[in-house]
Amino acid sequence: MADTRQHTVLPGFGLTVGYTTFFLSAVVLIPLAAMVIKASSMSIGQFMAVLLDPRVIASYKLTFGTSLLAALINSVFGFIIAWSLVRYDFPGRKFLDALIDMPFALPTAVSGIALTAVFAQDGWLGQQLARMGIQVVYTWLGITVALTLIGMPFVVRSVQPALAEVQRDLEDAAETLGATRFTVFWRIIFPTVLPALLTGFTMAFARGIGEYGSVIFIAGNLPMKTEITPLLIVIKLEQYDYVGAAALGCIMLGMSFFMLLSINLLQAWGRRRLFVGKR
Amino acid sequence: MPDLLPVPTSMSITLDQITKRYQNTPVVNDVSLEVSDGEFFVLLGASGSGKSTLLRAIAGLTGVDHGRISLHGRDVTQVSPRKREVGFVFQNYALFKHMSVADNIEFALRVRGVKSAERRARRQELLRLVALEGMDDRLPTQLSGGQQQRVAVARALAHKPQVLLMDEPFGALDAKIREELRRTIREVQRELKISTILVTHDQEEAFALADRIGVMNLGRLLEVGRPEELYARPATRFVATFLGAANLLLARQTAQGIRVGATPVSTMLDKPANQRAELRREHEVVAMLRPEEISLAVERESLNSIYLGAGKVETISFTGAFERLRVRMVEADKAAVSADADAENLAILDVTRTQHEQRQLPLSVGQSVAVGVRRIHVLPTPLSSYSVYAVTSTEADALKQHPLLVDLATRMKTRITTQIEPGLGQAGTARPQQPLAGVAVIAAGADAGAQLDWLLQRGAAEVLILPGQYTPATRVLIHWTGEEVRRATLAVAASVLRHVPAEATYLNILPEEESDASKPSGMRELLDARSEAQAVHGLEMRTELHYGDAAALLQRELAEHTSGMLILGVTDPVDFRQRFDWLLQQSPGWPVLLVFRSEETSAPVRKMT
Amino acid sequence: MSSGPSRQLLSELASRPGRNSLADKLIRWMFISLSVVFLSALLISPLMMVLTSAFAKGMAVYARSFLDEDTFAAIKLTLTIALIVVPLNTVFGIAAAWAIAKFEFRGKSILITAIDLPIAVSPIISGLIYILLFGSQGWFGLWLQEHDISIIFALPGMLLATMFVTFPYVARELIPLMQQLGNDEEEAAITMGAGGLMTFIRVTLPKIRWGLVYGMILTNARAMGEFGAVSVVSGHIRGLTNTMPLHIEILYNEYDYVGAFAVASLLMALAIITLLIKTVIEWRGLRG
Amino acid sequence: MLRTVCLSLLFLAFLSACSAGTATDVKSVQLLNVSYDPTRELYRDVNERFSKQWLDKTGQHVSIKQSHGGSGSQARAVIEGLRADVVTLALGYDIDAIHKRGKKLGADWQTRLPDNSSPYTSTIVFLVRKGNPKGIHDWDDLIRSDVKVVTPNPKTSGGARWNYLAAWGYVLERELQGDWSKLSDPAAAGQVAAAQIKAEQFVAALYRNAPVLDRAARAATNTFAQRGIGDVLIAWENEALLAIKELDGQGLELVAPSSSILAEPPVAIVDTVVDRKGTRQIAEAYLQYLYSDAGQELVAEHHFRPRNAAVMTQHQSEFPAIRLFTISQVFGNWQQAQAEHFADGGRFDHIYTVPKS
Repeated sequence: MADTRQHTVLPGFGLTVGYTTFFLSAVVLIPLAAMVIKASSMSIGQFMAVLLDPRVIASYKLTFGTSLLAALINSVFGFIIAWSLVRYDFPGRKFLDALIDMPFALPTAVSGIALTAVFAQDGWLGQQLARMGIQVVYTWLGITVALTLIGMPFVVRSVQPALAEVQRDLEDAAETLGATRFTVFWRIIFPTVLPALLTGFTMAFARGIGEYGSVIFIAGNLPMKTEITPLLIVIKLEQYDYVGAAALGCIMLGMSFFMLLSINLLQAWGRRRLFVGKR
Repeated sequence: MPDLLPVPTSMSITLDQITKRYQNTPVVNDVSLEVSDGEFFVLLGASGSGKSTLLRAIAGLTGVDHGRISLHGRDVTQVSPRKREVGFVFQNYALFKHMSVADNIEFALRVRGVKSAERRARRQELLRLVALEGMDDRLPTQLSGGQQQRVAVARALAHKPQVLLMDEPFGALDAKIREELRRTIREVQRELKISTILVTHDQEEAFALADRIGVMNLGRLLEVGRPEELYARPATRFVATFLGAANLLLARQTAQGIRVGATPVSTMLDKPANQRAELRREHEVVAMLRPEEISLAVERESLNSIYLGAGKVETISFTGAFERLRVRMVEADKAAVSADADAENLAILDVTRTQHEQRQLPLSVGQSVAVGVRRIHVLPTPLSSYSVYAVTSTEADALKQHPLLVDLATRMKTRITTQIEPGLGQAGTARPQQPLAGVAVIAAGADAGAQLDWLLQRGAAEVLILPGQYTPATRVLIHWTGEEVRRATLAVAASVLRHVPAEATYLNILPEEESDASKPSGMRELLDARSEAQAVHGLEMRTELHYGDAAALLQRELAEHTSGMLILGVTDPVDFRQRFDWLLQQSPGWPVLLVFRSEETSAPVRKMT
Repeated sequence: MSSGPSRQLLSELASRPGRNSLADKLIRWMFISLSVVFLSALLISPLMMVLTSAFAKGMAVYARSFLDEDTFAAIKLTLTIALIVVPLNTVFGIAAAWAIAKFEFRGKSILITAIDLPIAVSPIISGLIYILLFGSQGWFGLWLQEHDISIIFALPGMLLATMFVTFPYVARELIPLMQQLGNDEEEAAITMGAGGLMTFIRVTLPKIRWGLVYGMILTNARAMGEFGAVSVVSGHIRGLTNTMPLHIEILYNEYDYVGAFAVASLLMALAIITLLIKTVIEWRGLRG
Repeated sequence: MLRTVCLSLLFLAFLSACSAGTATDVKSVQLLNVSYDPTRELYRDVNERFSKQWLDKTGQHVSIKQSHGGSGSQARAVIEGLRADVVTLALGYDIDAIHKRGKKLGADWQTRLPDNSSPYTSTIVFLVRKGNPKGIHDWDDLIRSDVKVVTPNPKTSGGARWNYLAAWGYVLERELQGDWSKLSDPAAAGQVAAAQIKAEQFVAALYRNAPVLDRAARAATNTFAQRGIGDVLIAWENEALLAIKELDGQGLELVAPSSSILAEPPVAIVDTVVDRKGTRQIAEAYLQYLYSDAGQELVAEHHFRPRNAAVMTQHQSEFPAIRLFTISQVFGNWQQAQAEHFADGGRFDHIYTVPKS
């Protein structure tokens, strides 16, 4: 089915692909290439030294760990939220639905400052948590909270349409066949929504790895403990170590690219699996 | 495969007065039905007729607002779909796309914790049954539409359901595959002897599959019967036209028999005894002529059937096995011919002829022919056509545009004629030659009383009084003032309700002082009325017993509900004018259909003030 | 874009036998309250925090924060950037969506990934790359300096950084939409003799308009709210290259908490307005 | 394809259009002062007074734009092309970097203006909570296990480096009995080495008490005052005095340690920029103004220690008496201090990467 479209009568292939490639190159690819080339002025040894510095490795662990955790939290709660928004009608549903996009729109610095204020030991929620002996701000927990906020819309907005599209017929069919609600969910709905959930998860994860503005306020920034990789890039820059910064940037870029590519392949796979033969 | 057989009982599906509403509008309206064991029942209806909703209600996919559903004697009205043990086949297959064919079919068994060896055996058995052996590991997306639907059928049968429900299972398939799959399903059903209800909008499909067909329209189950019976002797215009082409003609029932136009075409009818009384009353009826029952000849003498009139061939088209002709009746015979609401088609008859007939008498366009009819079926409906009565043409036009009237006429596929009577409502005008035809329609208002008297004087039997303000009726109240008019009122009500998406309630009102003494008889009357409505007219209705003054009670009942219609059987017009004059005054804003019969002979009321 | 369940569906589900069980109600109640609690803790409480801080010293102080000249300049700059970036990215998004949704070609997956890339790239990197390109030490630095053109630490650099960050939103919104809608109508128009542009304007655009507007709204929201990337290339010159998010940080650092959160509340208001527009659009989209 | 080319040209044209260089006008002139965080309030007043004075003197309008941020990142922005006429940063090291990496000013910049080009000085002090509940009086109290210290990250904040060096210098001073000459005396090498080890242990203990390392000095102040984190904030003296004034609701108190470092924030003209723009004259006058009596008075009002002895005496009471040592006394110069302590793999990194024993 791949080549059916090559013979389409639609015009504009050259123009749009050309323009897309040009604009993409000008705004995204060439600048990113500048960074890669900058980093490539190091020798392999120097490059590895930057990458394998214990502080850098500690920051990877923190960044990836908290991003992963936040993405997991978002997968669970994002799914619950999307489910509630799609399947239930309750007062304030529209309000919550509109609010989901808020983290996109709010400056990350404001989110960071506000979250820090809320979760600080004298903050609204921080007080309660402190009573339970949980400290959020300036720990990895705080970073997770900030990344959860940043990544939440990605999961909800991916899952929502997929959930809305699950054919009611499938659920009805399963139910007439004797499946319990749990079975219907686990065997029918979940597998159908899984590609979308994975997409949302990966987007949230990828976004979390790069996040800086909101994290910087709530993270303690203690070397080896609460220092995220983007902060290390900033520190390298402060020391006029452009090459080192570019090297770290390249690693993060590579990770992002890899993750996004896997999402896109995943989506293509999902489409093929579920929709081939229906056209 | 003895283990595939379901446990035999006599009635496997019993529906009792099922009603389902969406936003207060009934989409399934008082449907009762019994499907016996191993029967293949087809629910036939246009889209939006409520047939799919009814099917989903049987499966438990939607709840009902009223009524009971039993499967094999078990009341399942409140049972969740997963415990109803039904098999359901969806129009778009609803296969689980992420599971293989095998997993799809085994789903119901897996859910029930059946062991894998047993599952596999059952799966292979089913795949053989639907002729898909060896497809176990395919994904649904790798199958054609027909194969997918076969898998869906196999899946629905996996857990040995008590009944099989199919919702337009062939809707998404092309003609050839459809036929093939139809055969498969019929075979599977026969082999398993599983009670089946299939929903479709395709009458051909219904004829091909059904042991019995039920036709639904506007949420009501209009008629149920064996295919050939329904085709030959439908009770309603809707079924007559829905099950195939039909020429509907307005005819007159006289003491001598049926007349179409000037031609007496004798009776050829076998009316049930309880309608004999109606036969003696001269009135308008609707006659159905199937196109294949019409014969054509060069001249009247060579017809070997009853002569209907002279006509001219207008178009001829070839459809393979048959030739389809349209024949325009010549001027003289046109007036009383067609019951069609569309004036253009007034004098046109559809005719089909077999190849054999074609060879015997080749015809060409423009040729004059004698038209004969081999068989006429008179519909038992008392509502044949509508005649709007008004003093001026402006009033008549306004009345003709009334939404209820337009709705009724379109849905009944009948016509509305206009009678401008300057003397309407004035006493002393001469009597007409013959009784008025069809239902007389007048506007509610101050003059309505006098106009009603005028009409009654001229032998009107049914009078529809339309208010200016009108919201589509969702509730029809039925009441009669004396037993003499019961049968006629029920017949009229049944006819109306088949064309209005509203719920029917019969009000039996007994005088207050008799309440205790008459209770048993009041209840009996109610039950009698209901069973008669069901048996004779196929009308399902609620019944309510009230005590008090009928006029006052009705007035209160009408005031409580904003949208509705009243069907009132009247025996004594004088008494009616005294007690119910307010009904004619527009005040309730309800359309009122009055049915006048005075004696057991059911002759229309003629005595006047 | 999504909407809630249809009323008819809900009523059918509610009427379904065995549906209104205690367990069902419990799950429903649990899901809704979990959603509400989660969103309250994570989303609503910070927003409330912003609002309470903004109004901590009363309405008058709040209103006075906007009279400041630099605040005004920051608002103006932010709107200017949004006004330039949104149309540019919209045109790009449409072109990209057309190319990707309507045609098959090799490297499509890579192209989609490249378009998505800016979402996943750290804002720090998005700023850094322009420094490496246009900074004094960068590829074009010397040439730019000789011709007296400033890109970074001036409007163009901030535009570029914002454009980078908001790059994928319109395209991301349109690609799946156009893929789903298929080519039939466009092909019909072409066979009827319509030109490419005509086909797009008369056939495609009406179909995708709500998705397009939603993409633009997201782009706009993100463009106005971007902090990290813009911060790197801004130069932080008061009244000149400070956008609202940067100005918020400055005010905050000047211990002017009311001012900082007042500006933040303004951004929130802008976001809410755009989200409201979105809701209205969805509503109209559902009808139309 | 043609359309593509047109569009791209249009885009480039647009880019260049909105970036025309600053036009120089005799009647009005614009200066850009790139400074670090704690000088916002100072330069707001200086700019206002100076432009008024300049207008009176020459009839020329001057509008001075300010840019504030971390000292290091501000220096980097100037190197990368931010067109600052003057830089007023926290450390000489940062201006040195502008010379070395950006070649935007001469190597002799520090000698062009009096007092090492530092028109004002400051030092490092402590801010504690009202009533000093933890009883913090000197550096030694900061390494107590019950004390939480708030200080920014020396990697990203110039002020934080002063904090670090002040603590280090305090220990050296104590160990060497205040005799700085021992540092260059080969005979005392053993004693000095032991002192350096003591100092590193001390600083390590101090940072172990820090729950958070903010990105910049102001962020640290906000953390301490707004979030209520920590028992003591190590801060610039001027920052501490300003914070007490601005945040008087928070209940903060200044504690002066027995000895601290003399911070000399330098100022300089960026040669390449003023020459291109033709603003050298006014830029020089602007920096000179800081040394004038009026300028020094403003400096004192904003809690910086003025260089002018007369002005200093007048404001003596506002500044706590602290024994002060300088960078050059203790660490040689900024280049050496940076390389030894703050570069990657330096002593600061050592504190965090080597597990504490």
